Amino acid sequence: MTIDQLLVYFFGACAMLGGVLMLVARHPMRVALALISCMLSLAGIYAMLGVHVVAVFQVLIYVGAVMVFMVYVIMLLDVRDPSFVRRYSRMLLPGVVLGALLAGALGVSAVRLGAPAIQPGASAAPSYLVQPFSVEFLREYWLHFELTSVLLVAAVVAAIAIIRTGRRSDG
Amino acid sequence: MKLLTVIVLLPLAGFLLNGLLGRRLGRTFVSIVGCGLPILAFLATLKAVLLLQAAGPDAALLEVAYRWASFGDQGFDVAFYFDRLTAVMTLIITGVGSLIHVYSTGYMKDDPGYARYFAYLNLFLFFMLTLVLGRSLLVCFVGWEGVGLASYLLIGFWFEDPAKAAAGKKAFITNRVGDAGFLLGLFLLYWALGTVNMDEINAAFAAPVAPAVSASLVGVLLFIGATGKSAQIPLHVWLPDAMAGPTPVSALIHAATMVTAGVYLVARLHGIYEHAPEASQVVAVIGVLTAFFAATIALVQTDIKKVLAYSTVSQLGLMFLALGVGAYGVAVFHVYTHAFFKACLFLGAGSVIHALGGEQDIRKMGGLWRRIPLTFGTFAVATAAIAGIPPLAGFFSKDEILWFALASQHGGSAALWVLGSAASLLTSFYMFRLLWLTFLTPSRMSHDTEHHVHESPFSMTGVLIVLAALSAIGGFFELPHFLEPLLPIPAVAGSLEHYEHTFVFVAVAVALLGLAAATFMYRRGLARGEALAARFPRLHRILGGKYYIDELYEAVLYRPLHWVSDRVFLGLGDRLLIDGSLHGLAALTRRASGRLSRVQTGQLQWYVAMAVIGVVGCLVWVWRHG
Amino acid sequence: MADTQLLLGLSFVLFALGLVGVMVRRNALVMLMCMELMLNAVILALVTFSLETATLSGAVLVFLIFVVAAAEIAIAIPIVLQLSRQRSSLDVEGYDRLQG
Amino acid sequence: MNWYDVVKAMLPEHLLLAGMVILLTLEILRGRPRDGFVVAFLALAAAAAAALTLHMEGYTGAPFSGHFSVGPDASLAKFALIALALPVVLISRDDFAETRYYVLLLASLYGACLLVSSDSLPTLFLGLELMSMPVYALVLLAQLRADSAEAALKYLVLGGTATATFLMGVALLYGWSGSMSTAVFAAALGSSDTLPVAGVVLVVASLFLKAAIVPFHGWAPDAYEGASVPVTAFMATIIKAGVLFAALRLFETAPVTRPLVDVLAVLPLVSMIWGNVAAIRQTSFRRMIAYSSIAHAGYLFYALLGAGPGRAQAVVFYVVVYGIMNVLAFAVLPRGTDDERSDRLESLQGLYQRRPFAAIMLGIAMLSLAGLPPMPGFVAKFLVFRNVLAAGYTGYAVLGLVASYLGIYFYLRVIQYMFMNPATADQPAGHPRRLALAASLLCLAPAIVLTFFPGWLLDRF
Repeated sequence: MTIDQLLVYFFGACAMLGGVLMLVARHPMRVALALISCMLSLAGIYAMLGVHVVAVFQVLIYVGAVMVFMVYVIMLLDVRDPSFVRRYSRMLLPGVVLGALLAGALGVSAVRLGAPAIQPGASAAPSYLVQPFSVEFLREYWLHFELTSVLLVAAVVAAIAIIRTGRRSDG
Repeated sequence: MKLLTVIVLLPLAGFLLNGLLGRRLGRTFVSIVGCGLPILAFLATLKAVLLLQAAGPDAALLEVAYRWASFGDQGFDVAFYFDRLTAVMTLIITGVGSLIHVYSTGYMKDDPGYARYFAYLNLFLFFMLTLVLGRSLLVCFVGWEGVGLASYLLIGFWFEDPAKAAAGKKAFITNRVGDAGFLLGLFLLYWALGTVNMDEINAAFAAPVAPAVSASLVGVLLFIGATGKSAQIPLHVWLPDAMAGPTPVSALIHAATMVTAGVYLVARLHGIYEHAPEASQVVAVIGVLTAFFAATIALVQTDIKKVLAYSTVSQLGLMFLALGVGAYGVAVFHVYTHAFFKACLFLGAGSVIHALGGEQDIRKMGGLWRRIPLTFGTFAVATAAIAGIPPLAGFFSKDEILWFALASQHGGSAALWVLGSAASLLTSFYMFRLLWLTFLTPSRMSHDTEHHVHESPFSMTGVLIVLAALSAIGGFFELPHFLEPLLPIPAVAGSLEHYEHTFVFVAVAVALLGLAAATFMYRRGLARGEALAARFPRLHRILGGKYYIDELYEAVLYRPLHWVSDRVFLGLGDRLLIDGSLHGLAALTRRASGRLSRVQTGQLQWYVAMAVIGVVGCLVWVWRHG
Repeated sequence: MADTQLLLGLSFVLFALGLVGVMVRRNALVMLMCMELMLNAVILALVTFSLETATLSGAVLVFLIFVVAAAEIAIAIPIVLQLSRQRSSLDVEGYDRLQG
Repeated sequence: MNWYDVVKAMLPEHLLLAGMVILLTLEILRGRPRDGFVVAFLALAAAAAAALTLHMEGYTGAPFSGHFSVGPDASLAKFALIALALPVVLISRDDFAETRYYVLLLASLYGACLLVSSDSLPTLFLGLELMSMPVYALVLLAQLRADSAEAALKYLVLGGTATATFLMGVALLYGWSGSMSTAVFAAALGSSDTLPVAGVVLVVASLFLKAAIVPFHGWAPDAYEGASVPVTAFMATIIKAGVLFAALRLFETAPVTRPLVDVLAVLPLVSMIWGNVAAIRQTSFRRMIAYSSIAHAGYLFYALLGAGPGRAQAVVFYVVVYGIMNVLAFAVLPRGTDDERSDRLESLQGLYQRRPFAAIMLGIAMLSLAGLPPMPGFVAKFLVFRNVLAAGYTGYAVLGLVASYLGIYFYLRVIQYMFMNPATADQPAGHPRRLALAASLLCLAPAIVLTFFPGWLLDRF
């Protein structure tokens, strides 16, 4: 067992812990921190597996942009809220049971796969280094690249529209 | 020129004109369009009949209006098919239809919704013609649903009255049950034969290689459709309630034309039923039961239109009895005679109601013959016709039905004959009861009403006279023989061959017996028997004589029948089973609807949970069965 | 031994955890974060499969998911903000005026 | 790569995008407030014309091979989507003047168009997201309604869940095949391996979620009720159509085998019954339409049971007819100033006396949605059930037919309210509006054509 494998284990355990903490933590800020730790652990796994480009962007986009935004909003809304005290909805028990069932059902379908093991960092043809990946990405997938820009424009307009509507309904 | 298409489109033009412009253009215009176009359609039909006659006995006119759609390699045409069967139906629809339109100009004179009424009536004719002229079951089904819609609109015509709206809804829902059967049958036929053209369906079943679908199954499914439209047990409940609409509507839709659509359908698809003895058996049994039980109910009705409504149900039952024993032509014959006398009766009833200012209860009538003699005369002729008094129209068709019910080799039996004859006897009895109580007994009208009585205008009485004349002489036209190239007449059981004339006398005797009994009971009005028997029960039993007969009648005939019809049939059957199940079904769906609404709690988490249940359920199902 | 099964298992568990979070947590913001967790689980599955099948398209989809996740949050946060202003609460169980 | 192809194949999309860009520019330059409507309408009309031309021409092209391709069928579907949006835009003007609204509408349509011609799962995914995301915001934009933010959140959370589920399914399919082509899905349909089948189930579940099939339907009634009328019309028609076209794109002509058949038949069947039964007690028109749309989604997915070219024919015809009739209903719906009150079914009482044209149009829409002949809705149902029968699932066909008859009752109730019940005093006046009239005529014309000449559409397959 190499140190790489150990690290993948370790990060996997951390990610799992982060996920569980998200469900248990009372305050949204703690949930956000749990999520961030989970994401960072996942990024660690990707780095160990040699998928550097995903690891980099996981940190940059998810942790750097999305979660920072989230944390900012949480701080903005840091008021006493009943949902801080009673964190679970009525669906607690059925929800947990259903989640377990779902994980089980998905697991069953994958266990039967009988797939070959992957050697971390020793993967074959495609390169996940930033430069080759980017070249490949823009050569084959530039339609999607353009489409994401449309999507982002739409999202920005949507956000503006929502905020304007809210302002009007307040005033 | 596409003659058949023109026949169908003329009433549609009337609907569009009256519906869109009627309100602006005034009553004269509405009347001219509303009556003129059906009459034109009638004339066009006559021309088509002439063409058909020139072409030979089993010829047919076929006219493709246009290619409607093609599904895969198959084309669906809107095609019209005109053979002798269609000819008879079309003549009835346009002929009687036109007469009723003319009648309506008088009956609906003062109604604010005059234009709308005629628009709906024309719309009905359009759909009815589509139904009988359509070559494919699909076109037929369009008409089938369309007449239901038009009927719904016309029943609810005076929509201020919630009871009428409810009646319309009841008709609509009951018919849906039947339609589901129709559609299933249609799909099965299409699936098995790859065609829905009715002539080709008949041919396919006559072919030496049997189609890959059970004729009995299809037959029963289509018959379910027919029971809905033609008000047979157990889907008959809507028809009496449908009488809430204007009387000419009852005459046209709920007596002369639409309700016979089921009979037409079975006769048209006789190819299926000839090869489906089980389905035919079902048809015959349902038919005769309906005929008998509806007649018992009619015995105790006091609303003039309700009596006629139940009598319609009963007569339709006789038609299905004929269909069930393979005498398709005879059934159509009865459709034809029934159209005349039942239209005449309904319109006569309309004239009575018109004269009395809306009174419908026969217990509050009487003595009208002097006041409205024309109505009385025509009503009497039609009553005699429906009762089967020779030589009026009803005698011929009914006699043949009963004969084939007994003697047909295609499922005839003594039991069918007995029940059918009993229905016939009861028919004669309650129809003459109606005649006595309405017209002949001393007047029981209130003073106000009495003052009001007046004969109807000529537009109404003229129509009555025409219809009465047709009810009188219509039977001399040998319709089953005319239709024989299309609709074979079943073979008669050998042992009975020589008794046909004997049974004619039996039929006449039955009719006269009914007449005599009714005369005896109701000659002097309602009070007879009932009142006396109630006041001096012992005395009149001791005195015997005629009172004893009363008692006997009361004990043997009236009471059990009343009990059967009132308790068992109306009470248990109608109210509890049919109404109950309809209402029960409605209540059930409403309750189910409430339950389902409660699932929609507004809780986001619950919605997500439902979705997860779905995902997990699907995964597990697929995994378990993979 | 870090094989496909293990990573996939982790991915499924994280996915289920995210879904459970959406179902059981009352706070609207926490709910949104749990949705992000689900997307992360999918990314893990995609990366695993991309390595296993030695193709690039899985990793490409990951990038699209990044963008979509960002866009989703950009729309979701203003909606939650407005709701919290209207109802002065972040409690999702209280958002049940539309029902039936 | 051929630039000419890139421009031509994506012409409808480009025109929609051009509309968005112009609108955004106007927004930045602070143009007159009503400008949004005109530009959006023109962009839509141009895009519809472009799609129709491409279809007529029989143009086939794949500018981004393996990701995006156009054929006559795809162009026709795009035309249907864009043309359905035209009346929706017409009825939007009175509620929404801002350019933002129209940008979002066009963006959503852009996504729907992408779905139709996507060849790879990433394209499909982007199309789905681009289609649904702007609608989350559109739901919230209803100014007349206090609860629309709640509706938007519900829609967003369920939609986000659907996205994650879809992606998980895609990941499993990808892991099975190593490819992201849409053909993988059709191949997986025939596989008996657990991994691809699980992938198929997850993808189908996400489509069910977006199309509101029981038990994934929770969001639909709330979102439909909370949104404003034009947005509800948009969701009920174009979004549903887009999802179904996506399903069609995935299933192609591959036959569905057991055990997937049961999933694909039972849940839609339950939806038909559930939607039709739950609609009976509703008092809000939009909520009733929401339940009706749940039932209709059931019929639509039923069409996928049959294999071969009949599948596309049935789905497209059904979608078009259903869409036209729904938009027609919303176009003629009388609207007052008080949204919640004019949404109540009772406000339709005696509509025939007040506004006969609107009542007749609404009646036609209801009868057609109920599937009564000779309305085109009947043909649509006929096609669906014919397909199911042809695939040999007689039992499911019979059950579906019976379930479809449950639905007639509540459509009839609307007709009863309009034609049979007298008007009450306190009804919103609801004056006829010219644009809404134009929208209803725009729906009526194709409805008439499809009633009498359904072949006009059917023969195109």
